[in-house]
Amino acid sequence: AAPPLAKKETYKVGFAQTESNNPWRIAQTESMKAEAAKLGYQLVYTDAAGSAAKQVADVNSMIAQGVDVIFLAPREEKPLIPAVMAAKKAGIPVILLDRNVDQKLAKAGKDYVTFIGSDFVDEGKRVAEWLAKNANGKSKVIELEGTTGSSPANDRKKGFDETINAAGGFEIVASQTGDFARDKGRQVAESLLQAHPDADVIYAHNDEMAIGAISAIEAAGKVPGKDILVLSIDGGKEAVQAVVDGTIAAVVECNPRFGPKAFETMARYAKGEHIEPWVKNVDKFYDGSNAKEESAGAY
Amino acid sequence: MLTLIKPKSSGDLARMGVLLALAALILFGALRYDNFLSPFNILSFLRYNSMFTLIALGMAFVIITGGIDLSVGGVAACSSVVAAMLSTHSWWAGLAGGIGAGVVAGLINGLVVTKMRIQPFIATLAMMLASYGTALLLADNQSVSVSYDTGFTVIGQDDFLGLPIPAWIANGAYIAGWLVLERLPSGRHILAIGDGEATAGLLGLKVDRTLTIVYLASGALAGLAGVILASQFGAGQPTEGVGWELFAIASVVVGGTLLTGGAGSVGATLAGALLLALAFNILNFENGLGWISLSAYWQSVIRGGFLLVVVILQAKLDSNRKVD
Amino acid sequence: MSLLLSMQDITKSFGGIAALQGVSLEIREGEIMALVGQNGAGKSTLIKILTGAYQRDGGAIRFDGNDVSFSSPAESQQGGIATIYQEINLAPQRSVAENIYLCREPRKLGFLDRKVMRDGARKVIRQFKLDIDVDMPVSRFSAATRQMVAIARAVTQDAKLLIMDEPTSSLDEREVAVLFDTIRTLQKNGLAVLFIGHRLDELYALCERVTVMRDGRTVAAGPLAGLSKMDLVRNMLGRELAAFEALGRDLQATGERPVRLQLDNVGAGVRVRDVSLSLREGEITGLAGLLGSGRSETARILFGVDKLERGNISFGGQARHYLEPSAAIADGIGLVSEDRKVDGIVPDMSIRDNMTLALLPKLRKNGIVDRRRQDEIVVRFIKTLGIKCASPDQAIKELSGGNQQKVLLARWLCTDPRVLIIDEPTRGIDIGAKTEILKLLRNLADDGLSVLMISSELEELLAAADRVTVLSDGVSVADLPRQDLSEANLLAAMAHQVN
Amino acid sequence: MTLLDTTLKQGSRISPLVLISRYGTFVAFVALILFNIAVTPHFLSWQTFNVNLTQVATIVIVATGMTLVISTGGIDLSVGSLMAISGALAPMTFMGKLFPIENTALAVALAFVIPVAVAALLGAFNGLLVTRFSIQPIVATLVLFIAGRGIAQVMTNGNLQVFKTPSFQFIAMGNLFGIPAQVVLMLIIAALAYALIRYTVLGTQILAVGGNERAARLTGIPVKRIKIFVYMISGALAGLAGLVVIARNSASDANVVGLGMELDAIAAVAVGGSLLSGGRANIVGTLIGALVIQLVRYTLLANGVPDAAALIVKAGLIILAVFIQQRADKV
Ligand SMILES: Nc1ncnc2c1ncn2[C@@H]1O[C@H](COP(=O)(O)OP(=O)(O)OP(=O)(O)O)[C@@H](O)[C@H]1O
Ligand SMILES: Nc1ncnc2c1ncn2[C@@H]1O[C@H](COP(=O)(O)OP(=O)(O)OP(=O)(O)O)[C@@H](O)[C@H]1O
Ligand SMILES: [Mg+2]
Ligand SMILES: [Mg+2]
Repeated sequence: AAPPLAKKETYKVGFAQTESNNPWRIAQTESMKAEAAKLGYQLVYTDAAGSAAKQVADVNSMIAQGVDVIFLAPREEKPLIPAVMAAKKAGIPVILLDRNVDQKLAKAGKDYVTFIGSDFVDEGKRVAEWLAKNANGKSKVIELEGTTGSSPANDRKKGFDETINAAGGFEIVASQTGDFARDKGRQVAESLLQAHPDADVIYAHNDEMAIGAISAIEAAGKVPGKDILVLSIDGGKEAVQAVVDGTIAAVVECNPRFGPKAFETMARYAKGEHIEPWVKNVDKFYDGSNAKEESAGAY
Repeated sequence: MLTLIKPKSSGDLARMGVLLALAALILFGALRYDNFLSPFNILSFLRYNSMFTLIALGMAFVIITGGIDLSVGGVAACSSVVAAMLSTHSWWAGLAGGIGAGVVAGLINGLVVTKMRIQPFIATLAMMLASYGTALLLADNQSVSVSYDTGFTVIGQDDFLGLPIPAWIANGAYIAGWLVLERLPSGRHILAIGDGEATAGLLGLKVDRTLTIVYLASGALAGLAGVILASQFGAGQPTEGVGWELFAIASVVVGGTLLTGGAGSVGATLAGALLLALAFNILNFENGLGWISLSAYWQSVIRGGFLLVVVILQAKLDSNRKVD
Repeated sequence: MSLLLSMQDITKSFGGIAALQGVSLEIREGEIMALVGQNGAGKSTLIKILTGAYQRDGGAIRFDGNDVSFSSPAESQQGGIATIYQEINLAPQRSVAENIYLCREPRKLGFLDRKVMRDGARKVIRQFKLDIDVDMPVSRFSAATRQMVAIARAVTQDAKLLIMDEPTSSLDEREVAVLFDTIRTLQKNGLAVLFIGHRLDELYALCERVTVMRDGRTVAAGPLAGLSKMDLVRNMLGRELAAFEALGRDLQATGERPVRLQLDNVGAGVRVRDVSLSLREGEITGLAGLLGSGRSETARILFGVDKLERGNISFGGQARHYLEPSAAIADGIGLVSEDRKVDGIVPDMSIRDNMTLALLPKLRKNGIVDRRRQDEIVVRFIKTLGIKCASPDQAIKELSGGNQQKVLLARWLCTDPRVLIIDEPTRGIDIGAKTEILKLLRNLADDGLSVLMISSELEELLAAADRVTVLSDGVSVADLPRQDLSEANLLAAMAHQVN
Repeated sequence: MTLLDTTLKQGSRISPLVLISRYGTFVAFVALILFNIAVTPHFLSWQTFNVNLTQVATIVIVATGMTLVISTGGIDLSVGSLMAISGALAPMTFMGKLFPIENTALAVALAFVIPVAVAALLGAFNGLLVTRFSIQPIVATLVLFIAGRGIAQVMTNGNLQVFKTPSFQFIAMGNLFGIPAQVVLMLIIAALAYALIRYTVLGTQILAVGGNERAARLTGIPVKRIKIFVYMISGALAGLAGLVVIARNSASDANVVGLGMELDAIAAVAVGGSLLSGGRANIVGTLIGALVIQLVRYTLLANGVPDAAALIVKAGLIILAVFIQQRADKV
């Protein structure tokens, strides 16, 4: 079983973040810090700057410093296994945030406490399902992928592609990476819209690229929401507002505010409760039908 | 490393400076943080940073010839994928495959530089792109799991006589590198080429062949780092290695080697790499103290500032450089 | 004696411009052959082709009984040819010992045998009567010392043929004598030598036969013994040489002139200890001394390159402390430095830009270079100095050594300076042009220019200088006016011991 | 003195050989265009032309400064980070976060001046490290490469700044005579740099510093001042490019503005035929070099080459373009 956690007044908690180069990660870090401060815990925070290897080293330095528990947002499924195992060996419980590790190599409840997060594949799937229902004859899709090789990019692509192909009648005319960034997403969209003037749907793996795509569509003299449907994942404030404005057709939420749930789970574990292997985040879905009412709740 | 002991020129003095800074930083950490000198921290520090010391060694040789190798990070990533894929056959297939991939990349670098006469910066920049591309293609955009059954993970994860195996590997490489540079005639040739390729050619050196071998060696060391990467973290990682080249370049320079070539020290490069790596480790510990919770942003500002201080000190010590 | 080397009908062109158009050269075993010709005649190109540094366009080479076509200097070195190229080629940051043994390092069990290397190097260096630390990087030494190291490297190479491209251009007579002794000893052991040089006396002293080149062709070859200097020069130039007249002025006849630039007890570092000298309006002042006596470094201090640590400099009676060359230039001082490759040319730049580099700020019209005036000046100096080039836009690195030197001279002449310091003014310049250049300096001096001429050639000093200051070991030990100038006096002063 | 006749060619300064060498990169460029016309769907359209020009504008602006730095024998890795800093500063200025400004016109004007000035100062700081402390350019500029983005992130706390300020965004969204403003800006900057190198004293002095620094000093050229100047220009141009990027996106994200720009810019300079060792500055070449890189990117995207394969193709094309360029140079 995973190492136990003693019940204490206050804790020294480690949070190994994978990177801080996008609004989503920044919101996640903020949420963790705020919650730790609220509870009066000491937070040891590291940033792996996008390197799985460095993240393992970061976790090791937390182990060396003798933290009580480690929150780990693993950069990747497989390379973080050694970190999980090292913590287990050192008797420090690990709680995974937003991405899981390879289930063949490590198991929740045995090697680490649990995984808290959404399902990236499912997010892509929900976008595709919405599109299949609300396409209104639109069928030619440009897909703006996240950073090549990253797991959200792979999973969001997998979920979407499989579902939309199964639905039939749709064609993904181009699928290229926009690096999860607004500027790159815009440039790629600009180019792809030139090469595929007949495209009428753009599916972006995150809000930033979707907003970039909107400006590319406008520059090409077309109207987002009318000529071209834009779909996105993340559901931040700006994107939800865009849904209200009609420029984005639909967006799946992927809420970065992990703080409350993470520390609550930790408290439950300290009390000795059994923790389910996957603490699922419930993600909202915004489209024209509900965006206005729900926009206040977007992060 | 023996050359470090008696300062002969101001260059040696600069190298002594690195050692002093290293010692000061260790002392600082030991006094300030609990568990800083704990065996766990030391061992995991060595295990992880062996990869960087390896590529810094290759980089030192390339820089001594007056070149530069920007491809080391990409090559390491690509090698880690190759190693992971081959590790299912046997541990040595993974090892040989990873190094082999590095050798191929290094050889291509060398040939493009010497035969096509393309500047090292551009040649190796292109190789960086190409090796990431190859890694992603081979790995199908995902990490590739290594085999846990063939003993491949022993290379990166196990210890031997109390020291992590990667640290042994790095030690071996440094001793070999030191012998080549300081004790073999080819070391003199590498240095002379860095002094000026055209001149070296007129002096009768086989410039092209030596340069090709140096780039090949840098590739092989990056390949070895890739093998350790795959073995230590249990996966070949096609997107790892970003920025490693800058770390390696900074290590070499902090070690007192001039980017203009013609001079340099293997031992001081090791000290330079350890110094920079230690700065990361210390930042993590500082965060753990909880006085100031440094955001990632402040960390990069501090790292930049640290580099600045080190190179300015270096420049001050190496007064020789100002003369001309 | 049998033929060691035979080059037949060698041709070579650079970018469509012919440098060699049918050159032939034959050297017998164990003989010393002189190769002479004007600047740009193609001598250096010929030997670079022989040693594989360049590839020939046509012709045949036989060496030591085989048809050869070396593809790199490394190959020719292994084939038995040791070469000293015109621009000193050593690895600057490597030590003297390492440079001497580069590529044939003594080994023990495959490892470098440093002791053997160091001892060997010391022995060779001592043989050349140098007293330097063989563990020091060669960049620490003066051009002359480096030249000696390059020679030492070449003569210890155990070759069949030794090629020397102007090895003596930066040496003084003492070292030349040492060098010639060494060459003669080696010749006794069967070594053949190809010697390129512009100083006729040296050629006659050393060589047995001569090959004359002109315009990329061989125009004559034969024994040197019967050939008069006049005939040799006529062959070289294709015309008669103007008589080498005495150019210096007798100061008693012309009277004392006002001092323009004065150095009083100047010193810096250990090389320049106590130098006093004065440059007067309209005079050529020679600066003589042995290798390492501190002449070049005095010039560098005077010009603001190195820092003045002791003593005073005054210009036109006012105290000066030049911290940068630009300050000295502002006073109308110019310096043609000793090492043209390192301190002189900007290799990739055109002749035009190289020549006008110091003048440029004055060619500015609304921030823009006045091309018309620039062209006018460049063309004028190419003509007056007889610079052999394809066009003013040619990169200077493509010029022959002597022609590069002329461009550098023009660089300062075109600024219309008031003081001109020239460190080895005729280094590498052929005999025809040399007289012309000395005459030109004379004329400029007569128009009021002050010249400081640092030279290792006594002949040149005797001919052109109005007075000579002699340095020994960083101290000015004598100041000889024209009427006291003689070879014996100069040599006596140069050998003066200070402590 | 009648030595050999010196044939002086005057007036006809551009020999055919020089022309061919200039065409080295140009040949690659034309080949790419022809390839695209044949293969890429919908390539020949005004809008495609527009997209490519606007996308290349920032690379050209930065690469122009980089060309100057490289021609002195240096290199500037900090350009991307300086873009991020200026990109972070501008919205802070016109949104009044730095200090309150009542007058919008003034605020927008300051939003141009302050960020560019700060970037220029940081560039001068690079130059100071290189000259005053004799730190090698790669390492000297590595300091700001690492720390600079951090500074921008600290200033904004990593947060995105979103805005809609048409007067400010004119440099990226506006049109002058039907040409996008950023393209006009790019052309003006390239033309100025070209004139600087070709016609001015300073230009020649810059090349002399890169060609032989010791010789340059001995001819009275203020070597240190010139070096500081080129780093400053490089910084200022990077700052300007940063403004273009954020104006185009209506948002400033310190995490990504200018990310990887240093490599694009250096590649453009190299493909354009300037030696990285200094002494040469081919501004037209840099312009074409940047266009080649942009077209390669467009070609790969438009033809659906997956990212991984695109990296390999891009690598090969860079090598090929530089190789062709050098071949042509040797003729
Ligand atoms: N790399 C080159 N590119 C173009 N032209 C060259 C090159 N090297 C030499 N030349 C030309 O070839 C001719 C012969 O030059 P070379 O250096 O052989 O003359 P030289 O006889 O050695 O003269 P000097 O006595 O001045 O050293 C010159 O006109 C020179 O400009
Ligand atoms: N005994 C020596 N033999 C050879 N070189 C020496 C000796 N002593 C000093 N040097 C070198 O001479 C240089 C200083 O001489 P400097 O060049 O100023 O004098 P110089 O009289 O102009 O000599 P040169 O004729 O070589 O130019 C130094 O670089 C030093 O390394
Ligand atoms: Mg010559
Ligand atoms: Mg001298």
